[in-house]
Amino acid sequence: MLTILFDGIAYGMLLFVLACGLAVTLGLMNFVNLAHGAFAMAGGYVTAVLMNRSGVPFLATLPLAFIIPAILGLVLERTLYKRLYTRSHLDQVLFSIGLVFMAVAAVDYSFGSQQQLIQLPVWLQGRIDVMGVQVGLYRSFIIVICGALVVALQLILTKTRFGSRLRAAVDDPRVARGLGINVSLIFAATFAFGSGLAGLGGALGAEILGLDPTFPLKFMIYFLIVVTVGGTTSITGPFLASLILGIADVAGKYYVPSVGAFVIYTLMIVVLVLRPQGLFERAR
Amino acid sequence: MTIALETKGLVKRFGGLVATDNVSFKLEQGARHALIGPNGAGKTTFINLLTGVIKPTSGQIFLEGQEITGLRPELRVQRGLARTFQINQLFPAMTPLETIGLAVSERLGGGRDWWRVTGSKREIIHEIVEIAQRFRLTDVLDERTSNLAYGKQRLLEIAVAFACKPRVLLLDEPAAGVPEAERHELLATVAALPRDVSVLLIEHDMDLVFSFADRISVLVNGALFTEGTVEQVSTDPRVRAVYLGESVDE
Amino acid sequence: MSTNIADYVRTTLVRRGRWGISEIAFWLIAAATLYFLPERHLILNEIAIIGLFALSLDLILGYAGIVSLGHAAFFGLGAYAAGILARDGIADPLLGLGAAAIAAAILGFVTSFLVLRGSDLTKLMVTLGVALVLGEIANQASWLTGGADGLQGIAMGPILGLFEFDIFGTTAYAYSLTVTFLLFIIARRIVVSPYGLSLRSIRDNPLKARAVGIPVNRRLVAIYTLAAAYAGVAGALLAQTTQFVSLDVLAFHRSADVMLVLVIGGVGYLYGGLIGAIVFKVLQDVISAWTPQYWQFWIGLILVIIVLAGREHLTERVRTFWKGMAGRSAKIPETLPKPSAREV
Amino acid sequence: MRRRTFLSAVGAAAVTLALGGAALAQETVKIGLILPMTGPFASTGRQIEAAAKLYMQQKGDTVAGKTIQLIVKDDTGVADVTKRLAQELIVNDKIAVMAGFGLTPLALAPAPLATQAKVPQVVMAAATATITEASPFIVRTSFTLPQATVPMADWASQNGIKKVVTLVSDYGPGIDAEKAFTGAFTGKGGQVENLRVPLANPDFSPFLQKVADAKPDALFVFVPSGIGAQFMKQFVERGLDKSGVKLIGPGDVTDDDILNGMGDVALGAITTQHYSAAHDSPENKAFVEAFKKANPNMRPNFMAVGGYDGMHLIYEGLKKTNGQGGQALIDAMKGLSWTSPRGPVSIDPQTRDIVQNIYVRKVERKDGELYNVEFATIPNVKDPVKAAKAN
Repeated sequence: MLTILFDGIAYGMLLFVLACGLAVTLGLMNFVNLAHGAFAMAGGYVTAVLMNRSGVPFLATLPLAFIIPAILGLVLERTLYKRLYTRSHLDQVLFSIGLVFMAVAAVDYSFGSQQQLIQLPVWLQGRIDVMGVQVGLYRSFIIVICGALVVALQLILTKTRFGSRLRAAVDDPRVARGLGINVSLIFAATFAFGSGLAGLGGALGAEILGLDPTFPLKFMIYFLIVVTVGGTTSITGPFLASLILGIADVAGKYYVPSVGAFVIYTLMIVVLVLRPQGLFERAR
Repeated sequence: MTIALETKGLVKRFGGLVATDNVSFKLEQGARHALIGPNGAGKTTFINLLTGVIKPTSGQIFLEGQEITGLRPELRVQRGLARTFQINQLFPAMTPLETIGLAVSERLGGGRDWWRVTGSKREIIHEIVEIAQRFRLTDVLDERTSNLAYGKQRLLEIAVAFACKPRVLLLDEPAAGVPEAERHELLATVAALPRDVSVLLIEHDMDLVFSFADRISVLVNGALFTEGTVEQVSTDPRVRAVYLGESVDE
Repeated sequence: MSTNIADYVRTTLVRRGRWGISEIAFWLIAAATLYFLPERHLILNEIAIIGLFALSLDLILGYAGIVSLGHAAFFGLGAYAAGILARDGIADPLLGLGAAAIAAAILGFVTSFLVLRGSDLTKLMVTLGVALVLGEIANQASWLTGGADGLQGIAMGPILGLFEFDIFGTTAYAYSLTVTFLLFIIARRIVVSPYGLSLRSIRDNPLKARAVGIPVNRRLVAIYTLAAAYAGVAGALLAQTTQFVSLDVLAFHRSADVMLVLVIGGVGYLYGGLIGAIVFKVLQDVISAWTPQYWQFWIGLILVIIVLAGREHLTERVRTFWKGMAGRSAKIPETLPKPSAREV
Repeated sequence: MRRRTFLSAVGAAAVTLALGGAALAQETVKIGLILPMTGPFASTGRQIEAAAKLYMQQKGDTVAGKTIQLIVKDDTGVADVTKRLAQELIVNDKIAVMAGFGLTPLALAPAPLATQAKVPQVVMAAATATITEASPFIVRTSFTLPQATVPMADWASQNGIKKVVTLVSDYGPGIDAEKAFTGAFTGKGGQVENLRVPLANPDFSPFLQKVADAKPDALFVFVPSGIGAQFMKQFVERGLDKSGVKLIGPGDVTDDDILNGMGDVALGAITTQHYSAAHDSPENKAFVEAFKKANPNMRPNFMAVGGYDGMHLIYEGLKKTNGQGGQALIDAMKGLSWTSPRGPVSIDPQTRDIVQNIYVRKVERKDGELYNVEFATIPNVKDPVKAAKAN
């Protein structure tokens, strides 16, 4: 019972790290970036390729799994995304889907279509017994890392100058510009950071979610669910949504396996019909 | 005199805030009535209550003696209560012709008609022409609404409400934002509205109020502060204190 | 003098209903392909079906402003309805179409109440959720649908008892094209009717539409139901002409593809879906024949370029070309009187 | 005017194409290879395509004096596309044989076409038992799930396993495997509990938790290759291997293509299947070596061998008919036997399904890489489902 809860939390945390960048781009720049999963995939492949072809240890690849997608995100934001902020959502969807297609085919071309597997270091394998609850070591690792990220994000947003500028830019870009805040720089930095987080999520998730060229398409729906259910105005919304989703998914499949797959979707529809702005948004 | 529109003890609370405080108000048949009040007095809330965009916490609304308190907005329009908006609410991708045609054909029950081509009914054409002429829109009928000059858009806003053939017309600051040059045309059009339509004008502009209205109600903090003829209200020192004093800096 | 304006008003309004030369040419060419491109009938059949499917999405997206990422729900339901009917011995294609339309319309009616509220993103996700749930149901109900193996044993009778489906896909294409054309005529009629006008007004500004006395929700429910029926028919056409239904008629990529098709072709003038279907399918066919592994890359690149080059600008051009041909001969009469100062 | 020129140009082009096609058809035999080359099942398509091309490269492209032309099409894993592509290939390209078919629905969708057009359909991957019954023109060179599964049940009951939990992907082949195993194992007095997971399922943990709760002697698993790796890892992560639950199943879960990447977690898994890259025979050594040389990042798996043997079957059939297709070709294919990289195989003349050895294998480390090492052989296994029907 507690094990299920634990697994659900780990899964939810992972979803959050993968999706929170999307929440930010959507909330901040009002940009529907369906290519978000492609950055996650980039992170996953960075880790897999470094480990399998160059023998770099798992932990050492993680910073790179953050940095490389972040740079990629920064470059794309400056060259392409930037031009599309003012366009309609349909344009953005079309554009980012196009990017996904290109990413899928390009990764397939470079690394093949098969699953990429990574070898966790021994100290992350297996499970231990914590007060009668069987706890997977790797999942604990994920929870610790992701938990730290959540706290760090929350602190950055609420306590730093960057955070207050970011919030100002979200609330009203025009006013923020009037206050002398370089909104375009903040957008770029945030986009890069979100892409980096996705990359880190992809690297951490490669072990549990699998990693192949179709990754961005396979998990796009999950990311979107997290973001719509959680709302986009805060970090806590998507975070709680991820947890609920993770736990509901795992518990649903455990207790009612025949309808397990319904749980997540039905939950989403109910939430969105009752609270169209998302579960944790104040009603307007 | 018969009463066109009446509210009894109308209250609207938003959480702890009382936006409309026990307003009992009468609009007489054929009246030219102005509702004034300082910013935040609750004028817009009041109009939203009348048109059904929001529901009152308590109280009742009557249109020509019939209660409409629980009625959906579109049904109130069909019963003859039309409004204009303070900020233009138009259909940017449609032409004035289509916009007016839409309002007319909806009123005549044509909106459920999905087979006939729009404009094939003679009576509709006739009415469109009449309204277009009344509101001086004949020269821009086939332009995209979003490309119209602001003054024309303002006229169209009123024209659409008028096309609903209202018994009561609520004008929410019709002249707001209209440049001085186009202002005269707009005011003349408003003044020329037929007398069988009762008009409630919500306005800041005192010149317009005094030239147009024959009765004035003053709303302060959501409650009716006073009501009377133009003469009475304009000389009321209390009104000057709460309202006119403020309007100086506008 | 006011008859002058009246004439002008009438011709301007009726103009939209008239068929332009380019429209007639479009359908003539489509009909001509029945004779001139015999070895392409199979893909043309698929194009006609996707075109109809995209047309149905255009009805709600282009004319009522409802975005949907779950339109495959109706497509798939129609496909299964027609397929199951045919498997169980009711082999008449037209009957199958009718049943599919009704089934999809019922689902459309019921689910329409879910998409009346909320932002675009909310609507996207709710419609997506409906399609995913339906996909799961179809997967679980394998006794009815054949589950993941697909629905087998569909044997279609001849259309109207006269035309057997052939292996060249000619009958299938003629059938799909005819159905698409007939439904197109109805859709075209609807969008220029007062009802269609009220839909456009709702898309533009629902608040104002209410203020004009339009029962907004009822109109949206009606068009959503109709579009669902159209999508159901498209699905039924696919089921009948391929005589096979598998779970991917309900899959997410189906909804996403139809959205791409429509957006490529342009939203809000009915031909967008048809043109988009031609462009998308032909591109996919040509590129994937050339590189079966990596065609997605080039499709993706084309999408990106289309957007960067200014899609809305491009489709606006196509659309005005289309409209320009649609009898925009009625110019404002020279003698149009300037409005007099006061006329009460 | 312009339109008329355009149309007549199109018409003329069509005529040229049709004539040209007919003229070529006498000299070439076309094989349409329809596979999922993109999407979630792309790796299946890649393996088969690589193997088929390897075969043609080794054996040349001339058979019975005719040139063999391979046309590869991507069906993206969507059944109605498979059907349309098959139809186009038959109608426009006048193919003699269609081959490939990565998944069960993809093989079933074009089956009526095979019957109608009398074009042999060589199934190189899809493994649901009933597929060959969908058309008398279908012949299979992969395997059927019951064929690989029933020997597993036999082995398990002979090796002291009493209680088994089955965990299968919820679709045709999965259910096939579940039924075959459950039937065979309970028939021998074993005890079985069934679990099904959705086909698209990113996380196995809730299901594995159920398995852990049930405390069986062994876990029988069937998931499509590709998902298998995730499964193996989570199996070990949950400590099920250490709590004494044996992992058994048909070989999909230890797919050779990615087995080495799974790492030590896969060690000790016992599977039954018809092909292992480590199969000890000269034919296989040559095959594996050539395959790896042509495709540096890949190791041939059971999909590849299905494609390789499928091409062999087509070649041999054409030799017998002197390049003729249709009924003659399918008749020629029936009863053919040869030594494949997987061992001796033949085509059952009654069912057109493949008859082959099934091997019991264990994942072990060999020369630094992980392989399915065969340690027992059940010779000449027919598909048990159709065998049962025949009796």
